[in-house]
Amino acid sequence: MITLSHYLIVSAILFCIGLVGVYRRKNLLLLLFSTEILLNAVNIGFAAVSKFYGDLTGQMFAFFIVAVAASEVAVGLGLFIVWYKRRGTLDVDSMQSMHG
Amino acid sequence: MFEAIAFYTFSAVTIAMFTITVMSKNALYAMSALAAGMIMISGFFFLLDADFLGVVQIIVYTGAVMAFYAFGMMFFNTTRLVKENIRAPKLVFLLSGMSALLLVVALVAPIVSDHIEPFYPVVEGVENPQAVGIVLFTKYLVPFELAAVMLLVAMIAGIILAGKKMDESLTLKVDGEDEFQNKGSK
Amino acid sequence: MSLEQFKDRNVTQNYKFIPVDKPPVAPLDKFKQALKRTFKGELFVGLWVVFREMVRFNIHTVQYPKEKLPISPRYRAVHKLYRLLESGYERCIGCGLCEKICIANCIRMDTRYDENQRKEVTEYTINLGRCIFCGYCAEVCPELAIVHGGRYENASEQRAHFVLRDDILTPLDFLKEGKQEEFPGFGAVSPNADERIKKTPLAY
Amino acid sequence: MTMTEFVISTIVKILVVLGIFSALAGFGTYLERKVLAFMQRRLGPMHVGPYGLLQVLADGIKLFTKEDIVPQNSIRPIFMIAPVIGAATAFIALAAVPLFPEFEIFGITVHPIISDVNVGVLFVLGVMASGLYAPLLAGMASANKWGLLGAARTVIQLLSYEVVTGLSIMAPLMMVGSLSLIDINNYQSGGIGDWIVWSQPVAFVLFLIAGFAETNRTPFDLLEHEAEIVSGYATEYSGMRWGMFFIGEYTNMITMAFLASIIFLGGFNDLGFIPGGLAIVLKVSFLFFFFLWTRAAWPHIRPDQLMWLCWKVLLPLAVINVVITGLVLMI
Amino acid sequence: MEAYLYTALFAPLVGSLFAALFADKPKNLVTGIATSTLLFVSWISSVVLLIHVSHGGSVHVEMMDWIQAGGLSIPFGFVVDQVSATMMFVVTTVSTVVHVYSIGYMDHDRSFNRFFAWLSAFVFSMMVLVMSDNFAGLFIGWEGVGLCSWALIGFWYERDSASWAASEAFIMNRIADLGMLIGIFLVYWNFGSLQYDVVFAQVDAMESTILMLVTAFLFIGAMGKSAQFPLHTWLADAMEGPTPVSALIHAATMVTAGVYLVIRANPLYSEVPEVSYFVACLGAFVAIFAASMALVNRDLKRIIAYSTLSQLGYMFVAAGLGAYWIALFHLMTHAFFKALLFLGAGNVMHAMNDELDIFKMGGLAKKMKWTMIMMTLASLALAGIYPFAGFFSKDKILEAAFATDHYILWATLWVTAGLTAFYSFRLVMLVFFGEERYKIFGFHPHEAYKYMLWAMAPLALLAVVAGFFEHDFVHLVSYVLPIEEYHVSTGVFWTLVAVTLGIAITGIAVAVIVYSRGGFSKKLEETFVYKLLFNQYYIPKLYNDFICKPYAELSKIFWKDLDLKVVDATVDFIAGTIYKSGMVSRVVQSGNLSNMLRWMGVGLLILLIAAIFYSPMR
Repeated sequence: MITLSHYLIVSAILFCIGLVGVYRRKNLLLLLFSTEILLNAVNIGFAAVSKFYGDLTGQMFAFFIVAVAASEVAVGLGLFIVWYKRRGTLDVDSMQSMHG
Repeated sequence: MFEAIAFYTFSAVTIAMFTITVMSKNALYAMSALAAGMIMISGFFFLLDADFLGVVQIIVYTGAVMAFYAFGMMFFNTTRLVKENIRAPKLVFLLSGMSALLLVVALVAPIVSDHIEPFYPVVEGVENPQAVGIVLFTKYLVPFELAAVMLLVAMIAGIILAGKKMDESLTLKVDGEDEFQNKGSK
Repeated sequence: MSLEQFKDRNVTQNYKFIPVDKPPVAPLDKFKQALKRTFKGELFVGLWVVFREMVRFNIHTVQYPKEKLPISPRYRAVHKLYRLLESGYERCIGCGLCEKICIANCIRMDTRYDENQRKEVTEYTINLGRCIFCGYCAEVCPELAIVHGGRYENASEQRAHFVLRDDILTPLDFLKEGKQEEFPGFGAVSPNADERIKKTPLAY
Repeated sequence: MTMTEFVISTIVKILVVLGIFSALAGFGTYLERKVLAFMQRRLGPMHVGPYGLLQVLADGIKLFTKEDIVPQNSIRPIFMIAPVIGAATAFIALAAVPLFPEFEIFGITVHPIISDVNVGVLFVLGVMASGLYAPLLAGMASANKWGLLGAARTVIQLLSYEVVTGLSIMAPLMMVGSLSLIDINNYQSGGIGDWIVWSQPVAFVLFLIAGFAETNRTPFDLLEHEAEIVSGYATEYSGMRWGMFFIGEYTNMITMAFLASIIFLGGFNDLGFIPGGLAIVLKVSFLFFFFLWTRAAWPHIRPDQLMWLCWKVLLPLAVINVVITGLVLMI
Repeated sequence: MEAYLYTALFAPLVGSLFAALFADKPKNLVTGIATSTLLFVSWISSVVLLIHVSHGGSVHVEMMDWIQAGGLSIPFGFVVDQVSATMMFVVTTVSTVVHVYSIGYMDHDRSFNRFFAWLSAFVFSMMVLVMSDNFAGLFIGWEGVGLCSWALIGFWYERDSASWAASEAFIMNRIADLGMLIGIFLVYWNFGSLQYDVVFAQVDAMESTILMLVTAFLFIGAMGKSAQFPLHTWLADAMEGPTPVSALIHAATMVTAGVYLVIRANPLYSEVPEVSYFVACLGAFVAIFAASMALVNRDLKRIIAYSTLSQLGYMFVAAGLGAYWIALFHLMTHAFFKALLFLGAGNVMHAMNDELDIFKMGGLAKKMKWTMIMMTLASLALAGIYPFAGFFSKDKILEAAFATDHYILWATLWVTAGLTAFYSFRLVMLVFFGEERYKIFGFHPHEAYKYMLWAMAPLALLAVVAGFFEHDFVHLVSYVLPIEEYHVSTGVFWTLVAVTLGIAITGIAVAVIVYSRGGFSKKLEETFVYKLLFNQYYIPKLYNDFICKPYAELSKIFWKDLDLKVVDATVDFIAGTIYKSGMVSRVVQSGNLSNMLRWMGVGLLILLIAAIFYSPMR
């Protein structure tokens, strides 16, 4: 029998994979991919809690996360394209013009 | 039994796919793997009786968000391998591992307790989309509208950022208009 | 015809002027244009036309290998070498004009004097792989020996097949059966040639 | 029904659908060639078999036996998997479409739907939408400029028209009040007057237009527009991989025809003396024929016109339609 | 009736917003016509309301709650009783005329649309002021008209003088408004409400000191808006605005808001005779004070402005003597003939290419017959000649002053009446008759557009006949205002009339005779009195020397010593410290997103540990 813990553990593992990506990646696009993983991992957790406690709030939050992710992509990708047009690279290490 | 099979399959595939996304040097691999993982996550949602959420995941995440990424990637050189200067890789895994461990602890902790009361209990005999609709348009109406406005703003921002000179059509010009414009620009 | 006359020629021009509007620029105009085009029914006229054609089933296909269309005598396909009707000798006198004039450089001939001190053609090849079927050779030939035929199916797996003289020379038995017809096509003598030729005065 | 029966029946259904529709897709190409030929006063394929009927088989054999070429600079696994995605999503989408009314065979009641998801319409549309990965990945992986351009066109076209499809379908869904295709079908059970196309003509037209765009048919077949970008995303493909794109495309056409029939044209309800099963076959056939018909009749449009049409004409119309429907329903 | 009320109130607002849409666009005749039409609609509604309330009763609506905070409850309420209906009638009549007139007057102005936006906005504010049923609403309208007045005085903001005048008017009004606001606070503090009816019902129970304070502070506000001494300087300078603005705002409507306030608050003022007496005295003083300045001024519009000031003084005398209905009556008649006078002046200015010096005009009667006739009519009304409107109202004021035994006031006003007659006919004579001096300066005057003249016609008519409606008016306002009968014997009454008429006619006669002969001698201009009057009693100079300059000096001291040396130094010190610490710690900011993310991870880890160890679960 699959219980809530199963889902939560999967969720946590996926979140951890996303974290690895966020820490590890230097390419902005792939960094954003990793954040998508984080969001999706959380979504699984929300949906699971929603199911096992019979409460729709979790699903609602998952919806809003999806919406947020969609808008994040729209803006983020636009910024990336502008950045790439100017610099020809998406490497995080190349964006240090704001350093102190 | 089916649920268990499905769950473990989905878990394994998702984890594998996301690992590819995180570790691959090829952006296209990463993107494809991520898209595949998203589809698998919609599988989780179907398992969890959240049909509507599952479909939304497919349509919005897989159909739109990842397609956006792919479209964006066309602007970048995708066939070239991604060069990354990765420092202290062990630290990364240590940090992530610790976080994961603590997260699991933190997430499992409330399960021990049974103080949790459903806030919007699932009504028996109402299908998922309907139930979602009822909650979404009553309690969460304002956040819903806000999300809609945010999406609109994001869309406009995306268009403005990525598309410069989008209002000019290169093909619709009348002959001679080009010359005129060139003169004007000189 | 002088140049003036040429310019003055009274050609009735039945051209129909189709007014082409300027493409709309304003968004609203574009929208109106789209609406107009949508509801004007032009789209459905197109649908109707093709549907009508389908229902009429007026098929124009020629199922080629099974049926072939007759071709014009003026068609310039693979050459033929003719023989003299009476004696069966080749008409070619080996003058070499066709070889000279061939712009694709595809005609080769070899001649020698035979026992009668008459010029005899020993080798005559046309490389059909290079021939552009311009018709100069037939036009220049003084004896109507080389003409264009109507054979156009000259696909082959070997290049050597493109140059065989025997294929284009009228076979003897064919000649004897009287199947070699005088060539009415490109470069041939016109039917009323005799009437048009002035008698050479023999007076001098 | 026991679990085993369920599993077995589902597997049988899957196999039947897979077999029939792959064959239908092949047959579709034959039909397309024939219809186009007739409309252009030609005969079409005639030589292989009677009236060229076996042409499909010949093509199939040719495709299967052709050398599988993978370009050197392509990203190999993705290049190889892309056509599979195309065919697979097309069939998966078909899984949630009820094809015929229930019937009995060997004493077993058969529901001719592989999986009755209660969000059927959305599932079908979603999976069809994710079918865009096939051309997308194909184009991006094949290291070819035409391929990339074709893929880019695919993404913008499919993404844009997906919105129109969704919005145009919204109004009928609001009327029915359910996302299940079976419910939608049952809603129109009262004969020809009950067809949603009468109450939602605008939605129907929009859905058809968007359907054309989503299946990449003329007049929206820009992503394989030969005069401009050779063969688009499929430039580097050959053999069976190329064939799979086509199976996917034709299956998608059939799915679209099914969706349009079920949502707007009364589905598989009995139509007078015509039994439901036949009725839907007729409708689907007509819509499929319509796909071919337009290809013969209409020119295709430029990419900028495509986008213009989508965002400035179809989308507002769809939104207005939804709003008006909502108002009418409220009153 | 509520519909009419809302129509009357909001039609100008709609017009204003409509015109505002085109504010930065080139001239569009539609804005002028639309706003005028809407004002006409408003006028019709006002007339309907006036007829409705003329038989008693009033219309009272509460549109919505405006402020609901704790014990404070102020609704957006509007009342149309006999007083406000009269005011509405006056306001809409004059403003409709002025709108139509402005279409012609502003014909060539490039900010045509903006002008109508502000003009209609002004009318809306004035309507709010007049119709409000509480002090807060009145204050909103009060500030609204102030704002619109500021925008319209400074309408030609490219001119330094115009923007200076606008700011002057605004600042002076703010000084007075502070008094007004304090008055309103006092009202709320003591009466617990701002509704007129609630407040007036409690008047009897109040201590007289409180009432005195309240009335005094409210009167300060009225002084500012009605430009009474010593806050009178702005009105003359406000003539920098376009002439229709002067006609509408600075003659007929806005400046009378102060009088309206006193009339509206009559239950308060009638309880404190000391303040009322002060009001009357100040009014009388201003009447003669302004009239004396008008005697010698050379500026066409300023003369009329001073005359306005003088007439406002009359109104305050009437209000101060408790003859509120007379004040209101004079307000009404004055609005008609003074607006007419200004519009006529506008015609003259148009004809003279915006030249204002009356000594450069003369003999314009030939060119501008109708303007001359209308301005003469208006001047006759202003001078108080029978049977024109001014006679009836002004005579009543004099009668009231005499009857209540305020002989000094009466005498002052009597003299002022003579001065008024003199200066108004001085103006008419110098502008329209006598030597044609404009030719020297190369002007080519012409009559204004026909429709501008037609637009002025109603005002001319009203200026002539308004006085005959005295009894109807008394009947009308008797529902709200106390009507006092002044008992003077018939002989005294007729003597008074004769004396008053006499001095008015004398004034006219002197003006006509002197100026038809070419005016006074130049020597007169050398006298001290002339200089004093010409320089407006040196009051602007005094203000400048004794208020503005010391204030500037004080500001300078504060700026140099306090602000720079104490406040700035402190701030600079803090900033410097933070800046230095920032310099030290900026190394942390490597700007590398990856590093930041890792640090974020560390933070997350710490938070998670903290959450687990300090969770309430344990």
